[in-house]
Amino acid sequence: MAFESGILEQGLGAADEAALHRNEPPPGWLLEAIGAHRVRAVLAPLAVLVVVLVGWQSLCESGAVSPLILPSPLAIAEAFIKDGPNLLAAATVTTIEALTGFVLGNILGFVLAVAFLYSELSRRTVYPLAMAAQAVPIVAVTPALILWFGNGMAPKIFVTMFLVFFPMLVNALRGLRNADTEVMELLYTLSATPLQQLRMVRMPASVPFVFNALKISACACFVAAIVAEWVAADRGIGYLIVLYGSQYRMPQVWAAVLIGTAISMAVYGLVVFAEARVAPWLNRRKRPISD
Amino acid sequence: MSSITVPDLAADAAGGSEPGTGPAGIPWGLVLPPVLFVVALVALWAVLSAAGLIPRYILPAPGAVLNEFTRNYAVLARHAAYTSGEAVAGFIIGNAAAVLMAIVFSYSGLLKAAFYPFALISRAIPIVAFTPLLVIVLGRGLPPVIAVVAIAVYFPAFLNMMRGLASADVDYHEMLHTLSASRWQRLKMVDLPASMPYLFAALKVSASVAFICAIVAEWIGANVGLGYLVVISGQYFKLPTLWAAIIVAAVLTLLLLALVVLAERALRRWTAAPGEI
Amino acid sequence: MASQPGESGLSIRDVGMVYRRGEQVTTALVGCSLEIPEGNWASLIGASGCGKSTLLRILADIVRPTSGTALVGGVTPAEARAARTFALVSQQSTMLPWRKILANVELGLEVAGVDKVERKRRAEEAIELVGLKGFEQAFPSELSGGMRQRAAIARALTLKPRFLLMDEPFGALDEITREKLNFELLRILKETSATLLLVTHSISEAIILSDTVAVMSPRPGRISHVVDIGFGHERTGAMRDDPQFGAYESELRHALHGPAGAPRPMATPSPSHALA
Amino acid sequence: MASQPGESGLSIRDVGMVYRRGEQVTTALVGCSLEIPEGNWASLIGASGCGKSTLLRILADIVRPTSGTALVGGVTPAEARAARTFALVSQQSTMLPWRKILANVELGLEVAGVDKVERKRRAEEAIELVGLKGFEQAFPSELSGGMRQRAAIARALTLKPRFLLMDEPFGALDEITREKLNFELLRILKETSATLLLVTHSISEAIILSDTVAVMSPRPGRISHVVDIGFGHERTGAMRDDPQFGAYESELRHALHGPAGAPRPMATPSPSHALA
Amino acid sequence: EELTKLSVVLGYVPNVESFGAEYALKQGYFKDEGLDVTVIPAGQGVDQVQMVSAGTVDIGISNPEQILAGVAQGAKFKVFASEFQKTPMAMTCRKDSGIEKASDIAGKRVGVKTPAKPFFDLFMSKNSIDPASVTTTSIGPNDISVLISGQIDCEVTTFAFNEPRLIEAAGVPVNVFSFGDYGLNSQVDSYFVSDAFFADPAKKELLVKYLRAEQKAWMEFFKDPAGAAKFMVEGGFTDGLDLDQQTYQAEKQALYMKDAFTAEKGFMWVNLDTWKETAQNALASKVTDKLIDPTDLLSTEILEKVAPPKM
Ligand SMILES: Nc1ncnc2c1ncn2[C@@H]1O[C@H](COP(=O)(O)OP(=O)(O)OP(=O)(O)O)[C@@H](O)[C@H]1O
Ligand SMILES: Nc1ncnc2c1ncn2[C@@H]1O[C@H](COP(=O)(O)OP(=O)(O)OP(=O)(O)O)[C@@H](O)[C@H]1O
Ligand SMILES: Cc1ncc(C[n+]2csc(CCO)c2C)c(N)n1
Ligand SMILES: [Mg+2]
Ligand SMILES: [Mg+2]
Repeated sequence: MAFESGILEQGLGAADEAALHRNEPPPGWLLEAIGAHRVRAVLAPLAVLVVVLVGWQSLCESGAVSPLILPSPLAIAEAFIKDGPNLLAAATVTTIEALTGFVLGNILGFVLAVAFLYSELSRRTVYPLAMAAQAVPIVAVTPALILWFGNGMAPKIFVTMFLVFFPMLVNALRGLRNADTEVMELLYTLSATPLQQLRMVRMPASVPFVFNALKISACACFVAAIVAEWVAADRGIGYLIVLYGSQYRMPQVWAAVLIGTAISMAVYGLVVFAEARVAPWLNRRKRPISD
Repeated sequence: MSSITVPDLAADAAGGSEPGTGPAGIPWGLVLPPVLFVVALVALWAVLSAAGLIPRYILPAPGAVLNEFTRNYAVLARHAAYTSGEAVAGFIIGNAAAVLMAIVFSYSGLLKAAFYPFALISRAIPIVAFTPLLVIVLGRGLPPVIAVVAIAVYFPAFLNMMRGLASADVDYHEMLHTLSASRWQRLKMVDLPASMPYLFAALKVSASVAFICAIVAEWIGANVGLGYLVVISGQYFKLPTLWAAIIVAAVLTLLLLALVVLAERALRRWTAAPGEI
Repeated sequence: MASQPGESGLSIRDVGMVYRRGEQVTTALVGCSLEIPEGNWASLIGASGCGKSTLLRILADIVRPTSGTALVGGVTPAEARAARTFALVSQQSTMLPWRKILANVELGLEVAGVDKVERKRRAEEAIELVGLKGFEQAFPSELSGGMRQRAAIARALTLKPRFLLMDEPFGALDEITREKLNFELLRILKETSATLLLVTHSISEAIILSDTVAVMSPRPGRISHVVDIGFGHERTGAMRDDPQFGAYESELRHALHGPAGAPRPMATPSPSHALA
Repeated sequence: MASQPGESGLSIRDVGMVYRRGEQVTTALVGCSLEIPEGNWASLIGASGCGKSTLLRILADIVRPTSGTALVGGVTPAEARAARTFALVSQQSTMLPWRKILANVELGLEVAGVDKVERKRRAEEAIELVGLKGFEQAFPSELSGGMRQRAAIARALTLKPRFLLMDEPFGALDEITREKLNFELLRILKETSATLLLVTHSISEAIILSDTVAVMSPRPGRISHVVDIGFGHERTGAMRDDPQFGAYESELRHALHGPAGAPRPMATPSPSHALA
Repeated sequence: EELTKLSVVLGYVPNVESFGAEYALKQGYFKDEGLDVTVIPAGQGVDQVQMVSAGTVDIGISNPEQILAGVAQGAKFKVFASEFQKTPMAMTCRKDSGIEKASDIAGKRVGVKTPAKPFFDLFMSKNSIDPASVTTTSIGPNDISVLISGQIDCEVTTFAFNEPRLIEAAGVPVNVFSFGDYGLNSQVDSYFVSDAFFADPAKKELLVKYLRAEQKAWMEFFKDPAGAAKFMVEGGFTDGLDLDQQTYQAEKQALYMKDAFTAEKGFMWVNLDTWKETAQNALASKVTDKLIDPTDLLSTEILEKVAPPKM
């Protein structure tokens, strides 16, 4: 068997060992492997999807589950068609809330991580507080938030931000500390400023962690916004879920859920794309040939 | 490590500088600042409340909340016990499943290709939509709440483990390769140890949301637990109870978080080299 | 002294290797051939970047050549690896940072499924041999560069492999430690009748440790010269005083520096192709 | 030739170093003293693990000695580091894996705030000097061991520092490349009047590159011998033929191997303290 | 003798509203009828309509609007009893907002719970209030602090005898507008089972036993509402109930449970006319897409067998 490092990025899928160890020079196998597993990366989940959908549809048609609980895929599709514009308008609102919270929360988390890295005092005092803040069941305080911020987008953005900043803080802090000792010593003897250390070593070293945090929140930010809307809103996907849910319009509920899911997957995809652009060395095998 | 001058290097490697421990072995450096901070915060809260700057319907005075703790501790403890059980069980189940799944995916390209997208999607679906289904399938009470927590919690560990299992230096892989190590040996000897920083970063994230998720889930489908207590005391406008429940939840979250941090330290002490990992 | 070339020794036949990454194409090896009969000791010398490590990594089944074939004990490197007939000491003296030295040295035996007591015994023996006694419980980061290198050698030695592939194993060692380990290695090779392929930058070390010294030309690497060393397998420090030793040394230096190269280069830079 | 010892050169006074981690206590240095006047070239030789790197890391302000003081150009290592008066080539030839070779070599200049065009020019010059032309756009992982080491040397050279601290910079290089770089280094040292402290395992390299060779005893390390090399600063490859060269060589070898040590050790293992 | 298992999901968290079931259970009235009843408390998010339709519970207690919505989505139910004759649903307004009658909300701020949104729209159209003249804002499912803080003038919906009491206890006097008085009456807390359950004569018999036992409990309630409140608060059913509010509710809710109709037909009787009104309203507010005829949905069969006291 060939040597296979198993270093593969999420979303791509592991390539065949056979495809990896070949008599060809690296780009050959790389292209081929990507080609091969691109196909598989599409076909395999598609197959699973088809099986799931067919099973789901027949389950619903058999009458074994109440339509008030689980609508059939076809009914959901129909709801999409019937209720499309409404869903899209709601999705726009939620997306704005989720993304604003996403951006603000991640900036806050990263900035805090950097501050904690350089200021012992800030870490000792603010980190426990950040943890405690994160520990507050934010959804339980949403009514209070609505008192403070009104019931527009602001409280939803706040909740989203609140749930997003912590994964970034923890991951970024770990990542920024993940810099190789030898490399840090090098920069140190070069008398690099903290900012240079940050830019040249710590940030690159933190990239895998930071992107993981972004991926975690790319999905979570929509869930957060929806849950916040669900407490009190008059627009957005969360609102539609509650309203339709209270009327047992399950196909519409699921259509709203799925549109939220689809958008957060798109954001996730964007993060993966950005990662490939920002940190090409992560998706490249460390030694192209040897693996 | 006092001889190291490169600032923070040793601490960095260890994942955080460990503040000095006092003579009694209590890490005062770690304990004191947050304690002082909390004390200051409570004092501020008390002063503002007394001055009437925080309306009672937003946040009751600390005295009222404190009174709630002394008067109503049995009720709080009962609900807290439920929520803790759910949160911890969900935390363990979710993270164990995540680690297992990441390992399976790192072994099988086909399984990964087939199910990876769904692992992602499952996180993107609002839990709210799941809950009626879970309540119907699992019945009311602990099981659906544990399921919600597990589902909500597994994702950070899953993502980070996918990354962590692939993070080991190629040199290590090459070495094990020439030793003709099995995949399992490679996992045990290289990939798992190398993925620990990733795992613990994820565990900290998920420890901090486990209770929140349990509370949201209770809100939807339970009649015990702190989430329920929050709802019902909100409904009956018993704000001291509500805030006492919130504080208990926060403290429990911090305890879980502290447990994760301690576990990480212990693991580092047993296995990790200074200046590495 | 050993069996037929290629049958059970190390065999490299017309091996070529091209590294490619996007635009960057590096031809590391072209038409390399070398036969090392089983039980023989061979060294590989050549300029930095000429492809020595690449050749070793091909034999160790880490990379597969772009063309040609490599055989280890008559089978492909992959098969040899599966059968655990060889051990590699890589140029980086790789240590798992989370394992103490003892556990790092034990690693090969642990992978091979040797039981706990036995592997501890063998690892301690090897650690003592390379002069690291007392550092069993230290982490790799607490060792000096040379000490780490010795730990990597110890790990390979615990395995008592049929084929020992070593990539500059003594590079970070001082002269005494180096020579001591040279002779320890010779003793073990004789004891176990192992076959050796050693990459080194020291011509004298190559002579001391080899039946055959192969010289590689600068990139793209090929085997340009093979010098047989007729000292037999009974070697002492005194062999250096043998006039034949000096002759081998100058022959090799000559081969290495090319027809134009002087045994001792001037202060003026030599043509850059000899370097790069 | 230069100013007063300790005033502006490198100065190590009664330095001791104890590494401690839990139970494990390693005394790396005891009462080390060494003065290298500014503009002088010095080498440090000694057994593996005797504390050479530790001494360099003390001067480079990476670790702080347990006792004694170290001065670089008359100021503490920390101040010297802040003033960027020295450059260190570490034993591991550290590269940032996400930077290509050019960017890695440019790193020191980038940190020092040299503008883009200038730093590219100087980096390319240094890359050419160490024979890595054509590999500017390769990633460190695509280089051979020796090539990475040369890239690390190039990075230090771009800085034209007052003090050059080098930890076995040529360890992974073949003889020719090594000698070529030895003389390039000498040329640069003369051009910039820099002070050199070099750790090496090659006695002849120490003689070729130094005014002073300090010999360290095995752990716990102390400076046991200092040999002044009287060759002046005009050096050629021919100096090896000077009978004085051989005399220095045997003096150093003697100093290194201790009173009991023979210049060439036997096949029998030398006492393990000399190794460990 | 073997007891027969039967489960019921309450309309809300256990409080005096569900005194009947809890007290019958406690006093063993169900057991006397040969039933082993499981009482499932409800609360936020628990949906009785979904649970009954999925078969996870036998009897559901819920609002007619929700039962009708479920039917509109394809579920098949039978309603066999109703707790309230007049809906306790109400709009609660701060006295200081000057709202004395429904039409006064023009120009005011009204906080509306999301599920009640269609309902409130219908309320405005039925009472000729221009929706544009009212500032509506959505509020959480159990949030009275917004009203207390003065951010809104009215809250929709509240129970007539629950939130208003709590709000006044917090120092804010209120006016309460019961929706029953505005053409939006419905029989809140109606008891229903799935059609299939009802079609099984053996199971139908269980409902008779169940209702008989509960009725017996309710008679105790009417004797001593304050005692009933005390029973609920101190019985350990749920934490967080307020004794003062529960006592108040117990006194008040009796007025919503008994009227001329029950005096004629009997306690807990289902009222087809009220249901017709509710079904019309459900359609008008688009909670259902079509008009549901409640005639087949309701059944007085159980009630007739139980023959509850006319009161
Ligand atoms: N970080 C550390 N922690 C503990 N002990 C250390 C550490 N670094 C070095 N040592 C110990 O200090 C001693 C000297 O190490 P040092 O690296 O200075 O040796 P050296 O002379 O450079 O050796 P070599 O020629 O092998 O590189 C060794 O015994 C080593 O084990
Ligand atoms: N992973 C890789 N990707 C691309 N090129 C590589 C890779 N590994 C080695 N090379 C190139 O192949 C050539 C030979 O490298 P190799 O490591 O075999 O040299 P070497 O003879 O071992 O040199 P040294 O003595 O310096 O270790 C070099 O030019 C190097 O740049
Ligand atoms: C005694 C009492 N029972 C139920 C509710 C809950 N509730 C208040 S309004 C409403 C209808 C939906 O908006 C519901 C179910 C309550 N607050 N008080
Ligand atoms: Mg090499
Ligand atoms: Mg060293």
